Amino acid sequence: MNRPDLSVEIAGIKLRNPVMTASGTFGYGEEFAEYVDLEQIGAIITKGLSLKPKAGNPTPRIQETTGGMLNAIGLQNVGIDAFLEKKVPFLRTVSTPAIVNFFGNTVEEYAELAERLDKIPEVAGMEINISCPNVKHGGIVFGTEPKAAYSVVKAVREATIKPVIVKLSPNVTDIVEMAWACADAEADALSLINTLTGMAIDLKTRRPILANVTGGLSGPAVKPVALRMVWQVAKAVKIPVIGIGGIMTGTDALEFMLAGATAVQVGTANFLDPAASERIAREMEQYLVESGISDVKELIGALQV
Amino acid sequence: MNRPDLSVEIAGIKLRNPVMTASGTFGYGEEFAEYVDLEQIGAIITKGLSLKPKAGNPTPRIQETTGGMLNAIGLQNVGIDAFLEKKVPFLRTVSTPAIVNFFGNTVEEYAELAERLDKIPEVAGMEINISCPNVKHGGIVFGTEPKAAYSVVKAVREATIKPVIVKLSPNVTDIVEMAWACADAEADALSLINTLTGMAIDLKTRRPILANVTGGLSGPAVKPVALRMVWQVAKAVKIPVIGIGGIMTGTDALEFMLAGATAVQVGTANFLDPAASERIAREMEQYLVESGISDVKELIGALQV
Amino acid sequence: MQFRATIISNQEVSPGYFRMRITAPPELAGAQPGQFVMVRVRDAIDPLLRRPFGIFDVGTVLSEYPGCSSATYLELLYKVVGKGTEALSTYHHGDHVDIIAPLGTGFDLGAPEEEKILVGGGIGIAPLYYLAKSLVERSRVRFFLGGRTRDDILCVTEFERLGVETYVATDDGTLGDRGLVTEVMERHIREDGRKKTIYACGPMPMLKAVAEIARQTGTHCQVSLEAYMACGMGACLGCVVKGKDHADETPDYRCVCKDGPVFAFDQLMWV
Amino acid sequence: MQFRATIISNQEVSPGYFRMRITAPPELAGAQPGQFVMVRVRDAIDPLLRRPFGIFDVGTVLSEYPGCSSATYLELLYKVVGKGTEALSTYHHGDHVDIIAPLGTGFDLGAPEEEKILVGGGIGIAPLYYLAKSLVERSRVRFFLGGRTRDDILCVTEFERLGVETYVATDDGTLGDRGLVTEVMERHIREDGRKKTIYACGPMPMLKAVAEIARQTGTHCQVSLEAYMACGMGACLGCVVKGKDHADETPDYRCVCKDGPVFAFDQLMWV
Ligand SMILES: Cc1cc2nc3c(=O)[nH]c(=O)nc-3n(C[C@H](O)[C@H](O)[C@H](O)COP(=O)(O)OP(=O)(O)OC[C@H]3O[C@@H](n4cnc5c(N)ncnc54)[C@H](O)[C@@H]3O)c2cc1C
Ligand SMILES: Cc1cc2nc3c(=O)[nH]c(=O)nc-3n(C[C@H](O)[C@H](O)[C@H](O)COP(=O)(O)OP(=O)(O)OC[C@H]3O[C@@H](n4cnc5c(N)ncnc54)[C@H](O)[C@@H]3O)c2cc1C
Ligand SMILES: Cc1cc2nc3c(=O)[nH]c(=O)nc-3n(C[C@H](O)[C@H](O)[C@H](O)COP(=O)(O)O)c2cc1C
Ligand SMILES: Cc1cc2nc3c(=O)[nH]c(=O)nc-3n(C[C@H](O)[C@H](O)[C@H](O)COP(=O)(O)O)c2cc1C
Ligand code: FES
Ligand code: FES
Repeated sequence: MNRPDLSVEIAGIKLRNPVMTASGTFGYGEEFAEYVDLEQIGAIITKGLSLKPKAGNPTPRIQETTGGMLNAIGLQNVGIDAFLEKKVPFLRTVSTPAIVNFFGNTVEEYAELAERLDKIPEVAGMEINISCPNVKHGGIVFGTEPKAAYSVVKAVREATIKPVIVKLSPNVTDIVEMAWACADAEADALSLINTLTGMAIDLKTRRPILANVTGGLSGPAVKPVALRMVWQVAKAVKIPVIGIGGIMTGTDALEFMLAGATAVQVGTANFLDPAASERIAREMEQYLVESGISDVKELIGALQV
Repeated sequence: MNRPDLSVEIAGIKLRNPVMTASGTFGYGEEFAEYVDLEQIGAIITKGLSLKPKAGNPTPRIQETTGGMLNAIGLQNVGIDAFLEKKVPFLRTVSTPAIVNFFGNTVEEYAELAERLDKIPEVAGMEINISCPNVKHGGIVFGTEPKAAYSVVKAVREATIKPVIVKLSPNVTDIVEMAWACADAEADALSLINTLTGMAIDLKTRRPILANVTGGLSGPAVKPVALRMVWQVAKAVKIPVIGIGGIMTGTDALEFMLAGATAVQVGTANFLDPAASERIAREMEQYLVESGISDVKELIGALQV
Repeated sequence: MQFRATIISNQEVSPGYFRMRITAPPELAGAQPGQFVMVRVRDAIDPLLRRPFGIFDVGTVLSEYPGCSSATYLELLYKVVGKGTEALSTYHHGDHVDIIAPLGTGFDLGAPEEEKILVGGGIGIAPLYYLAKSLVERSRVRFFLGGRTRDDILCVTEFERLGVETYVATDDGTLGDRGLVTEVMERHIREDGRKKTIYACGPMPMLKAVAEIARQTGTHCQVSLEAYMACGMGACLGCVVKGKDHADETPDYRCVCKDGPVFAFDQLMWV
Repeated sequence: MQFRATIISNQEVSPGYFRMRITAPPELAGAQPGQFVMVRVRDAIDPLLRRPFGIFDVGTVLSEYPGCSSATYLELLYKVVGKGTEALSTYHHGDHVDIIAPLGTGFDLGAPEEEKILVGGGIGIAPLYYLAKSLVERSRVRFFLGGRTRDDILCVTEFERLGVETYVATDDGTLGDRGLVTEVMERHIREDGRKKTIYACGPMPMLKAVAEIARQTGTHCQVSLEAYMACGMGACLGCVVKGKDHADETPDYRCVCKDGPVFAFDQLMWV
């Protein structure tokens, strides 16, 4: 048999295979170059970016939990100027598409970031993180209110002709309603899930373990929730969906594709196994070979319910 | 040092210690009598009860996940008549308070159940499960809509003078809003969390593993989410809160108390260790002894943020 | 009963199949054939839930196992299929596992004068050896054993040593007859008109075929079922099967863990 | 570099402290003192994240370890504090662990003519032995070692065997002087006016005291820090500490895993 076709396309971005690296877990790609052949993965999604450099939260920022981890990095990043100057040059050396994840505190900030990134040829697409407090609306998170999400996505949409992926927060009653709002605002694709809000406590000190008190839960512990949400959203919208949450193996990734994902992102797994993204792509290929499937796209949404 | 005081009170129900068994994971108490000294735990919460016997979902109904499990039992139960006839006699033989968990498909069903249980002396209190589809309102779950929750709790409140605990679903954007609605309707206490909705897929068969497609995630995997929600709710309401979610050890239980819980419930842990509830109560006592704390109530909400 | 058992031996008896002998309290010698045990494979959270296994054998050895107050042992026969059984297969003499046993309702030994027909498919023989041991003292026992290939045919000599007449069939003919073990058994039942009881354990399609033969020939038949289990004690309702009178309005669900795993075939709904 | 290491030995050297020798690829012999490794304690998901450990020693043995292509070894010295280190302590000769190494930025060996002052608190001596080995070839080295009790004072003879002058202090006086090791060290620095470099590793309060002494006496000082880590390679930003110029608007965070774990004390914000 010929090698199976693992390529997929997300909003015009051609991926050699469906495995992307999740924002915040893979730095700017460069950090992992020693462990992963970056030419063997689908796309690199960079650490969440803001207009100005952001300090993030005090430490401790991470804590392991059963089957997962909490993080409260607080979106520390170098800001767009340093990103363009210091991080983009490396991304230029890799043929794998780079997708830039970003966030703002106001609709205007989102739009401004999109406008600036629109001009950068190395940026294949944008992933907008809407799990951030909306400063103008008393800190209500953009990602939990369909109207707020709509307005942010709309503003970004109007600021760029590059592909726009919206990353959804799972901390909502109705993920489908959020997905609809983003699709209505002409997002090209949706990615989900971001982290579930959680907390850890140290009995000895009687304090929260994270300096920020709460943090985002990721890793295999959240996979069932992620899989459910991807399935619900993929059924409901016409745009492609990218599955994220606890993916550790090729099997996990393929389960997300059955649930309706066109591609996947690997996050926490990069920490335990820095070569995880490449390995997962390889495991997917092996599965296709062993199952005699010539094209991974056959599996997208192929779940029999 | 004298033995520390582990007793707590929830809405007038006196518990010898804060450890209750979570509904649906401990049958009707009788099933565990061989493994647990039922006189050593705080309270027994029985399997979710409805007016009529309920068949529940087709099988498979359970699936292990990383650090947790999914269940889609579908609230199978014997119905109130059989409960009163066959299950209550055993509960009468135990001095530990029995709290009856129940649910309905309409506000009227909830009220009717409360009215009937109100007359049963063996019933120390009621825990109402509002994570159920509201048949009259197109299947929207009572537990995700504050107004619907309010009306159900209000109706139950008016139907009984026994303590009413409302069990909250974590599948909501704003758990505090739900807690407020229940407190406004004069619930005596809140318990949280019920399970997070999740899903598992079998790559080989390309089918969901659970016959019901989705199920509820429980176990240590969900503990960080549960702890966060208990903390948020306990800060926001004046009525006592019961912490549930992934409690496996005395340390886990005490962390929930620091977060603001007056008592806890042990669920999934009963399956791996049928003596878990008794063991957890003992581990809590040991901790108090070792830390020179004379009263467990000192720890309630003692988290320093 | 919940106890911490010490592993006496754990040997691969055929590729992917292990036989494990562990220490047990003396009370366990009273276990009924067909009852099962729940094993906590690790003290850790992965795997989280216990795993159910049939009782392959229970007995008492003459020599004391050192460091163990009782000379009663429990034997399991298991097939490696996933992470729980994989972990179990790495255990060595002297390691420990946490056990709950005996659980469930076992086989009814029936009238001694009737011939007993045991039908096992693959790992489905696990509960039949201890059953055979109990039956041979009182009744004539024939054992029909099927599997995909010769590697799936286990412990034949053990059964023969009990004085049980053993018939083997494999899908690929690598051992015994080629074909389904149920066909061989059916021939026997139809040819020999005397009253019999069938005891069957194996994959669902095999059990369905056995139940159908039992129905057609009017033979008593008990089947031992498998199901996903969380608690093993009738509390979680994860393991249910439909009883014969089941209807959605008037549910008749039976717990495999408590009402079973052994059921009279005519108590179940076979659709 | 990521590699699968075989455990050569794993011994409890003092109650709760283990010294583990594992196989390593030859390239690891070039590791810098002060660099660290990330250990995947189990292939399973519990514990999920890797655990960071300093490089206690790297070397090459003359005889080949059977079944291993290289004779380079890596040594870790670790204290059992939680589930990761507990699991590690159960490993035996021949078991395997997955390692990423060498990581981070190590110690600057400085000018040979300056005296080197090593200060270790408890398990904080872990990276100092390999450092001492590199330093003694070129410089005079004194080692100040503190701990709560005598059980927390490890490997003194190893250091002495290198030709390092060693001073011990314990909180309870069960070994060496009674009191804080920083006080003993401070006395030495103040009494002997020559230029020195301090290398310190240990609990935060000790490092703060050392940094304060370095500041007051104008001594060069490098500290090795600990932090919670997820990735170990500068990607997750979990492990940061505030650099000297840090302000919320113009963040100056340094990654302990990449910019450190060793920092010149005057590059950090000590509040
Ligand atoms: C009452 C009872 C008695 C049993 N006796 C034996 C025995 O004596 N010897 C033996 O080898 N096995 C027996 N089994 C089956 C055994 O419990 C499962 O093989 C085991 O739990 C698998 O665990 P795992 O972690 O290795 O596999 P997992 O990783 O949990 O699953 C691997 C595969 O096995 C399937 N599987 C897992 N659990 C079950 C189950 N309970 N029922 C059906 N399929 C399952 C899954 O669908 C999956 O495809 C028995 C089951 C029951 C209910
Ligand atoms: C660069 C670096 C080098 C290190 N070198 C060594 C070494 O050579 N020898 C050694 O014994 N230890 C060393 N440590 C500390 C070691 O990483 C932790 O002790 C270990 O990760 C604990 O894992 P655990 O699973 O046993 O404990 P856990 O169950 O994770 O935690 C147990 C307790 O230890 C504390 N703890 C856990 N991880 C850390 C951490 N990274 N920093 C501070 N406190 C922590 C927790 O707060 C908790 O109270 C080093 C740490 C770093 C960052
Ligand atoms: C340390 C860490 C940092 C993260 N930073 C970001 C970020 O900057 N922007 C974002 O959209 N998601 C961020 N995430 C979320 C991940 O991209 C991903 O959605 C989540 O971790 C779930 O996937 P996983 O279970 O595979 O880790 C971060 C996650 C982790 C663990
Ligand atoms: C098998 C199973 C059945 C359950 N049945 C009920 C139920 O009938 N009513 C209810 O309110 N909660 C039910 N729950 C939810 C538990 O009571 C508890 O809220 C949840 O499992 C989280 O706690 P845990 O992580 O300790 O298991 C069930 C949970 C499980 C695992
Ligand atoms: S396994 Fe829980 S009821 Fe049978
Ligand atoms: S541990 Fe991830 S950046 Fe340092």
